[in-house]
Amino acid sequence: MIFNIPFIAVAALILIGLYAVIFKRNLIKMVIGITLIESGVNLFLITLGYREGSIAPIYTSSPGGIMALPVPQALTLTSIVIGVAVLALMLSLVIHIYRHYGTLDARKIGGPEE
Amino acid sequence: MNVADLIDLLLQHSPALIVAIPLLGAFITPLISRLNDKVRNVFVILTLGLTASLVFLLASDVFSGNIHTYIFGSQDLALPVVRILFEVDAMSAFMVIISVILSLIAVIYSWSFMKENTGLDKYYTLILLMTAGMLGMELTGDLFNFFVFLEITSISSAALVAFWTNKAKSVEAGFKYIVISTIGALFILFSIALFYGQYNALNMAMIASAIQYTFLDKIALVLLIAALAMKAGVVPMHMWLPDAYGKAPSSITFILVGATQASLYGVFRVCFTIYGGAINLSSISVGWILVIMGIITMLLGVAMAIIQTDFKRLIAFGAVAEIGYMLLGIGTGLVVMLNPEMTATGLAAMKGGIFHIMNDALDVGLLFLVAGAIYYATKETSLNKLGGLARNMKYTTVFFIIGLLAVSGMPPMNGFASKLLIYESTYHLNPILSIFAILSSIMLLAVFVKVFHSAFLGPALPKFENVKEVPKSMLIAMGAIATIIIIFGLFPELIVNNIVEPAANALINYGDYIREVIPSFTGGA
Amino acid sequence: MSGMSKIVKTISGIAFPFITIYGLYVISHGHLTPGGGFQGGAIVASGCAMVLVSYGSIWIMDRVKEKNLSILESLGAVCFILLALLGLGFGTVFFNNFLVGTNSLFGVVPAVGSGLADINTGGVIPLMNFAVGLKVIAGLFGIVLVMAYAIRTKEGKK
Amino acid sequence: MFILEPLLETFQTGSGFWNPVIWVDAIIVALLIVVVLRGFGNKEYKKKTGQTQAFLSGNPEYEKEQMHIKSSNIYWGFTESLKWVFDSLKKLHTGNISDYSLWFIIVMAILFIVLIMGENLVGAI
Amino acid sequence: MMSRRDITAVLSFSIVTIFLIFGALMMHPFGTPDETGMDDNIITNAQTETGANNAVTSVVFDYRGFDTLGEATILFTAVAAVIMVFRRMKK
Repeated sequence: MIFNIPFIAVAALILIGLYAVIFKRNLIKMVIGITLIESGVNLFLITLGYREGSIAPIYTSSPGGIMALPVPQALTLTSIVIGVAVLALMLSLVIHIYRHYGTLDARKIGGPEE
Repeated sequence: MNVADLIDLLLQHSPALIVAIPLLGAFITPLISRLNDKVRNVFVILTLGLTASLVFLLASDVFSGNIHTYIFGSQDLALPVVRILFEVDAMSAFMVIISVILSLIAVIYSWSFMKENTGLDKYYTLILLMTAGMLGMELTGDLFNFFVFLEITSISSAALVAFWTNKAKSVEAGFKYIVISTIGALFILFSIALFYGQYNALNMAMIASAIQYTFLDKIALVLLIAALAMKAGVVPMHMWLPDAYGKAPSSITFILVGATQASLYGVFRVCFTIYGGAINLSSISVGWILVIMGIITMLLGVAMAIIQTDFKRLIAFGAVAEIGYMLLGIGTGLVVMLNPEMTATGLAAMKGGIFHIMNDALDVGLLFLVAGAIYYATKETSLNKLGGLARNMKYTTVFFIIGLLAVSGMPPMNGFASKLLIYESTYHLNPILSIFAILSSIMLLAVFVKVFHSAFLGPALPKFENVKEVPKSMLIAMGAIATIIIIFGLFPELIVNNIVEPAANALINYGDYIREVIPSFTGGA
Repeated sequence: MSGMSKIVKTISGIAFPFITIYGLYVISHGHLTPGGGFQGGAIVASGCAMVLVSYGSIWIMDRVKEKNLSILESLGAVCFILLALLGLGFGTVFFNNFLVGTNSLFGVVPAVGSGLADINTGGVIPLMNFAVGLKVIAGLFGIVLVMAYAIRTKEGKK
Repeated sequence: MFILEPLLETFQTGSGFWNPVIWVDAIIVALLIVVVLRGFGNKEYKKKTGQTQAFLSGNPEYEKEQMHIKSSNIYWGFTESLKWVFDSLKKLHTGNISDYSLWFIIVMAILFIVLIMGENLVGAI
Repeated sequence: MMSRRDITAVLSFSIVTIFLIFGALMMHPFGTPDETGMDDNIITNAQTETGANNAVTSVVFDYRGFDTLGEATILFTAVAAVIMVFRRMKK
């Protein structure tokens, strides 16, 4: 099972991100946790696309040989841009929350309401 | 080229155009809004109207029994499927009709509801993007494309929930919504990657034909059900929903109902189509999971609704309770799907659940619009401060009564027809389920009677003396919804036979959906 | 935020054109070498962000308005979706690569297998690269500019 | 083309039927009876007499704010008798975002147990 | 002293951890994917069908171009959302 260390790393990244989201109180740290989950998923996609001893799937003056799978790289590109967009929106909302509440503690903002 | 050929061409390309036209409109809206506001509003309404006409053209053909597939970038479908393709069966068409109607009505309603606000060009742009996202989620036959459209819907709706950035609560609700949606979407992407790693396919039909229900498939099933159920506001993951629904502008809440149901459609698509090929113990246990989720959802939602005092938050908990009915009906259908002597029960339950999706969108949506109208007229949402509004706002009162009867399943409104189907079919499965359903329906009636009394009845309060009826466009929007509700209530057989039953059959006979792409597939009735 | 020291301003002013040229190269060779519209656009936008950091958001906001940036981005998006719709018009279906095979602009089909780079290939892919690149440059720079302007400090005002 | 006949079909629910049109007819008949009964009493009703004022056993009428029943007072007995239920439910709804995501994790764990362990157990039996 | 929330969190978190790690171990060995039909199809036909030497770009803009449209739309959405969030509110 030593071959599966990349997949274990993916699981570890996702779990670290989940830990940050659940146990951290600071909103910025929760956002960082979400980006960690996202990096784990991206790493998983890229890892799926790797073939033993393969080259990049580009024909321009390529040395030849078997090529890595191109689709996961395209999916990862899409997922990265999506992550950027989500991150921008979340951070701008966090800025507004800080302006309104004066704090970033998740327990202090938005208590239970009737 | 005469008209018939043109119609055929439109019909052939309609799955792509239904998504492309709102996107193009959204890209053009910032340019047009430089001119003036009226032109922009008319342009948005025309864009959505064109989309709606295409949707009805497509749906009228799909409901007559043939499944549409549209391959992007190539004409012939080569196996293995490397290109994205849209696949429209009756269920997708049903959901698309709901979404486009909601968006159209919401834009008409916003004309005068949002007139006082700044940043309206971005508002309309995001509404168009949200509509495109919902339609894409419901039309697509490709899992990764589903994820992309899910993210479009999440980002635009989260930004719209936080539209009133000068209110702390709305910004906070928007942040909660984007965090929850992102976590859910990332886990959906994770399960998509699991599928890709095993079967090297992203197309729903290919995955469904190749699936073997291994350990990784079970993990992917769990992740998909949990994430999509959270996006659909299923208890105990519903807590973002009252915040988001309660703090968003009412027109946005009206579309959010559709976005929530798009996620619910994702749950059903996963359970029936993708995992339909892996039929064994799983379908029964997954079905029971859906049924139990539905029961908990209805009871807890209605129980929380009783003690709320904020108008929109109360209706939001009512919406949570309504989601339980859909889960109950369709979960019952999934439980008895394999049981040959309970086919009639399963079909009735599926019909009830699917019909209730549309009824819930209409009824809860009408109530949200009424809440928005009251906020527009009185700038007040707390039920403890409202009262005696029936004297000044007659039409709004009539619309609220219609929505009240419909959402609590009183005859002869449309809510009664679908709930009757659910009661009777779940009684055959287990009488306890139907007892719970009827109980929570009664409590819903009690909740909304309380709202009616405390907001509309009672003596004329002096502070609301000079409250006037809301402007025309809001009345038109509410009246349109109320008319549809009454028509559905009076002629349920028409709707169920022509629209709902094909959708239920499309979910049950998942084989046709797969055979449309992979003709060699056998099974799935 | 306010600007930084004169050294930083000078260095970033010198480095900015090179970064921009490199980003445009990545965009225009997206169909031949690693890269494409998104990557090149991100490179150019990061160059713009460097200038923004060194000169301060106030200084930039006086020269670039985010309204114009969003209009540029709308133009890029409209070009992209119109290219896709042209596939429906000329060719057969939405997103059809209608230019490839026609030996016109970008219409040359390269030799199968490992070959040298011929810029005149790829059909609509280079055009889409340009549209997406424009969109990404405007979009990312718009995001950074608006957020930097929103959190500007007091001493930046004067 | 609008055909009236399919509209009047009875709504078959698999194990029963339901016809809203007949129901609406019944409602209309009931409303007619109500109007007739109201007509009887309508003759004795006179404007601007003691009949119009609310009679609170001789006491003076309160002002409007006090006469209106607040929404949190409605169903007071019901909510009071089930206070423990509603309080525990309210305690669940902390406005804390990390609790929201914790519920997601909990549901995932439960589904893992039920769907994977549970099925293996049932399959073993 | 852990509160009840922390105990529940740790419990469910560990369950999820166990299952995810098991899933990682159940994956195919790293570097040898089970099925590569779709991608081999793309690698062989990319040059002739799309005329691009870069297979990844041909996937991004031709085979899965609609995803790229959605991706560009998401960026557009984010820009619109950020500009809308930081707009001037009418006082």
